[in-house]
Amino acid sequence: MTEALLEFQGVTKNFGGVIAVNNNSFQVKEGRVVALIGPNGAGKTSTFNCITGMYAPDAGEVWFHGEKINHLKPHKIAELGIARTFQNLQIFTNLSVLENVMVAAKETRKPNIVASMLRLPGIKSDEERAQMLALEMLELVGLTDRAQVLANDLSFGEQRLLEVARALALRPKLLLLDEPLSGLSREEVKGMVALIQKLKKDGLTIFLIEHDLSTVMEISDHIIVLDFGSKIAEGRPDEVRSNERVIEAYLGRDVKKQYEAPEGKRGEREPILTLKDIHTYRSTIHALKGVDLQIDKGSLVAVIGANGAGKSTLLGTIAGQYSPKQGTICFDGKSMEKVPAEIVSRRGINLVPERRGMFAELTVEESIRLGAYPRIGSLLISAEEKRRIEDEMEQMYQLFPRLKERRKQLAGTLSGGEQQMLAIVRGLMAHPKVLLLDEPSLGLAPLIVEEIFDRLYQLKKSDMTIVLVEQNAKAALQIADYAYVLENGRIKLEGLPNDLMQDSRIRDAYLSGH
Amino acid sequence: MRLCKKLGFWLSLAFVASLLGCGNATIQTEGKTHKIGVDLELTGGSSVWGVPQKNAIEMLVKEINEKGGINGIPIELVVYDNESNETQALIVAKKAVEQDQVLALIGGGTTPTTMPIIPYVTQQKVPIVSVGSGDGITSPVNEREWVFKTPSNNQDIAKSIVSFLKQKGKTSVAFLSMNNAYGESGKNAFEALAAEQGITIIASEKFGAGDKDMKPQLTNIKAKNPDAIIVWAIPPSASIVNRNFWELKMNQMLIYSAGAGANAFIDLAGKDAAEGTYIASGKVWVAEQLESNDPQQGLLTKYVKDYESSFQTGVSPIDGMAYDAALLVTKAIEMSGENVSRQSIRDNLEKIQGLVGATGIFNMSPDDHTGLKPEDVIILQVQNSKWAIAK
Amino acid sequence: MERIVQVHKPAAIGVRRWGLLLVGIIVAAALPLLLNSYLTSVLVIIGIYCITTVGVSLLMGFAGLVSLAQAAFWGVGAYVTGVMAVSFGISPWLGILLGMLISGLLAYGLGWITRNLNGHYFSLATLGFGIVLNIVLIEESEWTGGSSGLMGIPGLSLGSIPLSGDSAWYYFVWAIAALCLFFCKNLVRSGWGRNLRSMHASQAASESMGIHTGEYRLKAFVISALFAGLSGGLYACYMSFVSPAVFNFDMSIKFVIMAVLGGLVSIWGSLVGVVVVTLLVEVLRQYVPLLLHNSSSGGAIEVIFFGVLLVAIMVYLPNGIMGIFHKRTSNLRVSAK
Amino acid sequence: MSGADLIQLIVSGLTVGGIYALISVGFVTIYNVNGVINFAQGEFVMVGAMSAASLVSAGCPLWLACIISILVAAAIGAIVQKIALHPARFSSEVVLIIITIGISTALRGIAQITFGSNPLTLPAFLAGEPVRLLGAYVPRQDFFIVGITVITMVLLYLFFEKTMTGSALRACMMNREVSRLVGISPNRMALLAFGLGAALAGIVGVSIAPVSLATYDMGMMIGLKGFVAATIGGLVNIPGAVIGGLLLGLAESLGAGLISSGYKDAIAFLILLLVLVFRPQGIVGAKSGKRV
Repeated sequence: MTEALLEFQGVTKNFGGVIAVNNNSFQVKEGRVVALIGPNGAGKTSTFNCITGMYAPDAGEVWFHGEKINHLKPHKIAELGIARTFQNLQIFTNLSVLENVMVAAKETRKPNIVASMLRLPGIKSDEERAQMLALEMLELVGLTDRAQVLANDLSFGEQRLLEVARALALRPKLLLLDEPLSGLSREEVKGMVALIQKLKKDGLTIFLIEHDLSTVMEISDHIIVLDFGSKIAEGRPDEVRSNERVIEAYLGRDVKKQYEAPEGKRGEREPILTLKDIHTYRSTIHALKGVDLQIDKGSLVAVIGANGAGKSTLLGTIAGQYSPKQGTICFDGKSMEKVPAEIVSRRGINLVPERRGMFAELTVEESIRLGAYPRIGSLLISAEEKRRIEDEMEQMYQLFPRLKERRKQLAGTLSGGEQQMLAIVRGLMAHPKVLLLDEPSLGLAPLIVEEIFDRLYQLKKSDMTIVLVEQNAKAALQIADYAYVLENGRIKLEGLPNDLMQDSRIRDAYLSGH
Repeated sequence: MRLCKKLGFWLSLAFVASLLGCGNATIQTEGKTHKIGVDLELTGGSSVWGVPQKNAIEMLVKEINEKGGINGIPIELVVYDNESNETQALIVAKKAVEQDQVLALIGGGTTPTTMPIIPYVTQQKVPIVSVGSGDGITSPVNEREWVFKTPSNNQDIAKSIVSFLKQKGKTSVAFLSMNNAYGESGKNAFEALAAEQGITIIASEKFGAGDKDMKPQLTNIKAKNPDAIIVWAIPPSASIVNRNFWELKMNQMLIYSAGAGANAFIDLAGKDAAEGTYIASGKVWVAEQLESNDPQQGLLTKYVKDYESSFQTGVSPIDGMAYDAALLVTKAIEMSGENVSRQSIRDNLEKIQGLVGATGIFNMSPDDHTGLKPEDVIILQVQNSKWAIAK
Repeated sequence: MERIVQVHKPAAIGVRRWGLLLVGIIVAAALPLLLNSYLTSVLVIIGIYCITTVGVSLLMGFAGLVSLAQAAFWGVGAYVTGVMAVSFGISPWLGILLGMLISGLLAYGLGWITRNLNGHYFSLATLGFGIVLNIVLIEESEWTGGSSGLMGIPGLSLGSIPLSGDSAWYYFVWAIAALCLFFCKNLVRSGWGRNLRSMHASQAASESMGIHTGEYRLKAFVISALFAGLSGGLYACYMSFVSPAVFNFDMSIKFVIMAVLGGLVSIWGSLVGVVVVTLLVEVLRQYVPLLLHNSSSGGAIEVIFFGVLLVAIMVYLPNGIMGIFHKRTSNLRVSAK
Repeated sequence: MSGADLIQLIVSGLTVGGIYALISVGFVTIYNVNGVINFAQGEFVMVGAMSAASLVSAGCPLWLACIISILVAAAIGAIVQKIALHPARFSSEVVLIIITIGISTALRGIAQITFGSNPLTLPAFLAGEPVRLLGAYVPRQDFFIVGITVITMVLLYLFFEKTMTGSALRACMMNREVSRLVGISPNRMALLAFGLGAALAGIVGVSIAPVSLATYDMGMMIGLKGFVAATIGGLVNIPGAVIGGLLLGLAESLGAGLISSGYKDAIAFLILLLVLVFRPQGIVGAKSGKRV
């Protein structure tokens, strides 16, 4: 507790069996910029929420400035001088930019109601002081001329700056930034980095979460790496960059079983699915910036990239969950970009969603039978068709025998691996022409990942077209016929898997993010 | 923002114009008419009463106008709906009095919709004949100079029930009242009288106008095994009590107050459930069984015939009371002769003697603004699914 | 050194706006002289309703809470004033203040126990509370006079001059209503109002900026109950009679309709809503019988009209009438996080 | 209060509880698929009861009148969902509540004009003397109501568990977004759920009309009671809704019998308040953060 401003001691937080923060301890020294990094679902934001009081840790303590804060309410912690921004923007859309920042001002935090009703002079002077402070903060981030604008009408970059200005208006001792750079253009990133460096010079302690690792390496004094909720490394940027465990956490472990390299070059088989110049927006974030993709019939195409690169948005766009603002999707000769998800799945493009999308209260058997819904979709099923579905279910049980014993169990009670298998089987029951898989290996033990990738390989062999989105780059490249590397919403690289394997630019794409 | 100013201006202008419009848009009828205001519950909780009452009043006025009106001047009814809500009742009363310049007001079908009108009519000096049954409407008389009512006082109904109970030697009684104004004023009147006459109330239960099942209350009463059960309520749940009473195979004497008498009481309760049930009410239902010397016999048979022919539903004491209110007002207008005014109607209303009405024979006086006697209330009984005078 | 930008003054009233306000006051003052007592009494009722809907508008439009118990607090104000005057002979002035105090306390209690309920769970808890309170008014008949209502509530008198006649009541009620609107307007434009609105847009963000959202929400609920209590007290003195039927669930819905129709983007919406709804009732009452020549279904037509109107507003014009004049989107569209 | 009387209270409590259970199942189905607390559920009960009563008085045979009125209620439910709730499907929960309040007011007005304001009745399916059961008297129509409740529950169970559309509807209830990936169209499911909820209300209307008469304004209170039952059950699943209904019926009947009949309705809404405050996920529901 010497000069450490913030101390995390053995903090654990879990949500119904899923361990978000696993007994972590670390310190944030005063006046330093400390970064918290780690792959998707590593528990970074949960750690922030334990600091700011949004979650109460199940075990362990959080110390700030020599005071225990892990039991305090968020607004009490804010009063102590911890300010934060949010991963998905939480600005007051119904207020003007100036009013957004004034909310954080100490002077107008608890105004006297009667005085406010009568507009007594005391109230007016508090308002003016708060206004002065707000203007000062807006000046700092360069939003002064947008003061009167309704916060809702700002651009995405400006809204990010507004959140920082609002946090600064709290006059904090510690500033928590949750992915301040994600979704920003190059110049906006430069502006934000300059701002952070200026704040550091003014003596403010900054603790930030960020995916853009090259910038993180550049601006932070100290880095803490989380994976699966536990701390796997800590230290100066150069130490962390070369740490084997960190690289493995990001790039994933390669699969033991050797698969022979795919024969034949691209292009002999005719394409079944092509994407041209796809631009998709997720609320205000420009997630896909002109993506072109070509999937050949009967091939397994892998799409890899750091998290936040837009992989899930890409699959979601193909599956019809998000409609692209620009660009075309052509499948089996028909254009699909405007078709809603329920029709897309009936036409044979079936997505196995990220984190599996379980129907918790349906049994395994019911979930699998429901998988056939896109094909049937009618109320009454003829007896003959019912029998055919039963046979298909038997085949599915051969693919993943483990599901047969769990047949009567509720999907919600299965383990992560079993849920992933069920999700895949549910997708297969729809007799998909193209099967989309979103990060099947996420959060699974290596043994299970092995089994799943092996099954995918068999499916590919039986002429099923598969698009595999995976962060576990090494395993994916081993079973893929062709691969794309997605970065920041654009295709950075594409080619045959073994060419890409040796390419050093993949490491940069992962570790640098630029 | 400039557009909004212009739009705002025009909007407020339209507001003022329509306000004035509906204030003075008195509809100019051809010749001179006697205007009578009607302020009844045509929608809302008590609309089950209000609509038949309005029908009865309109029937009488149509009849009078066909005969050339009173002394040659037809009567014009100005009918408003107070939505069973006292705020609307007051607003509607003011509209009738000031905008339509009515000579008299028939209204407040219940106690709550009558009470707020009383101070206003007293100040404006407009006679009002209410169809609400609460005793507070016409007493204390000195403060109710301009207020009359046609339903028998709850005391009269209680008196006739108590005397019937004593005649049948029933001394321990259970009281089941609806949790509305009608049930409450009945309960207070009956309790006071029963104490005097040595009748003990061994159980007292309540139920709501919208309740669907009163078996819990009846089970409670059955446990105490009273000689008779008095039910003070209005339709429709009044008839459900009768059905539940039969379902629980209870055999005590079941007596209803006049208010429960909806025309469909028997078939709502179910033929075999209603058999043997008593009600203390006017003679509307037994018009044809009355001896020829009974003064009401003539009027009632005509009333029943006219009503059933023009509205295809049976009659009930409730609409009879409204019919009487119209009778009283038209009689007072007739008695005023040439110079008909609000004051003349009020004074004549107080002088009405021996007016044969559906609810009874009205003998008004300066200190009795109801004019009915306990004898006007008789006990009827359902005998093979028809109302008959109880023996 | 830093450039001071022309800062958005909260209530910079330009000359034109003063002019409009003045014209408004003159017209308002002249109305009772032009109109007969019936229409003046309609305006008095509008004034009384407006005091309650100001509270509803503050609660729904700015705190994002839909309370279905406003008629119950309105009833508490009315009954406390009535019972104090009738049973204890306490002057109605004191009765009204006491009524406000008690409905404020009840609101504090209800607000505290429902502090972590959001969205429709909060609304339905208030609904339950409103109905229970109404049943208590009916059952405790020795105090409240039960369903037959409470008679003989004395009117108000300024010193020795009794306040009688609709015009006197008109000026008195609208003076109070104007004050309430003015106070609420200032409150909403002040820092307190800003924090309240911030909480409605994103509770997590305003919590992390030091705003104790639970406290703000509770205070907003209590304030709206105080307004309802005041309005109830005035209603009791004006009508001199109150019965439980008026303070039921339907009346709470009517208050919500008025606030929503008027537009939740500004406090003025509550005034506009009350005027339009009450006026429509009178217009329908006047012209429906002419169209249908049997007036028994007049009431039903009105009920249908309001039901359809409410649906239409919420689907096609969510910001209400004032929404047309305001660029700021209504908070109801922003589903409270 | 002898044993027989207690049994009488329990029996009548269970009958009324059966009615509340049917309504609350309608509530839960609509809530989970459409995300709407349907304030007009009581009005659908009224539509069922009034149309059956008017059809019978117009000479239509009893069973035919009932089937037609259940279909009428379902049709009105579907129309209401299409024109009012579908266009507003992205607005907040509170806006949706106000819309259903508007629908219930409008339906009440329309009913008063079409059916008039006099109470109507429907001949009982099982007429005849009440039956003596364990010392308590149970009218035959009560058996009919309990019977209808049980049959409807069985049919619902078969529909939800055994048919493909049934599991599709349940999937949509559990996870709207993912159900689209399996080819289920949420809009069609919302329409189906609303029609089903309204049909259930129609069944209630038809079965209680002979016992408790039908008036144009009967919908409000019975709808609210149905909602209290659904909240007690946890608003999550069908079994919870049924248990909530039975518990509420019992509590009301015992409360009216043992405590005070005046406060009967107050007891129901006090229970609602207590459940919402202390156990928002309901007696049966699993703890889910979404509520609070």
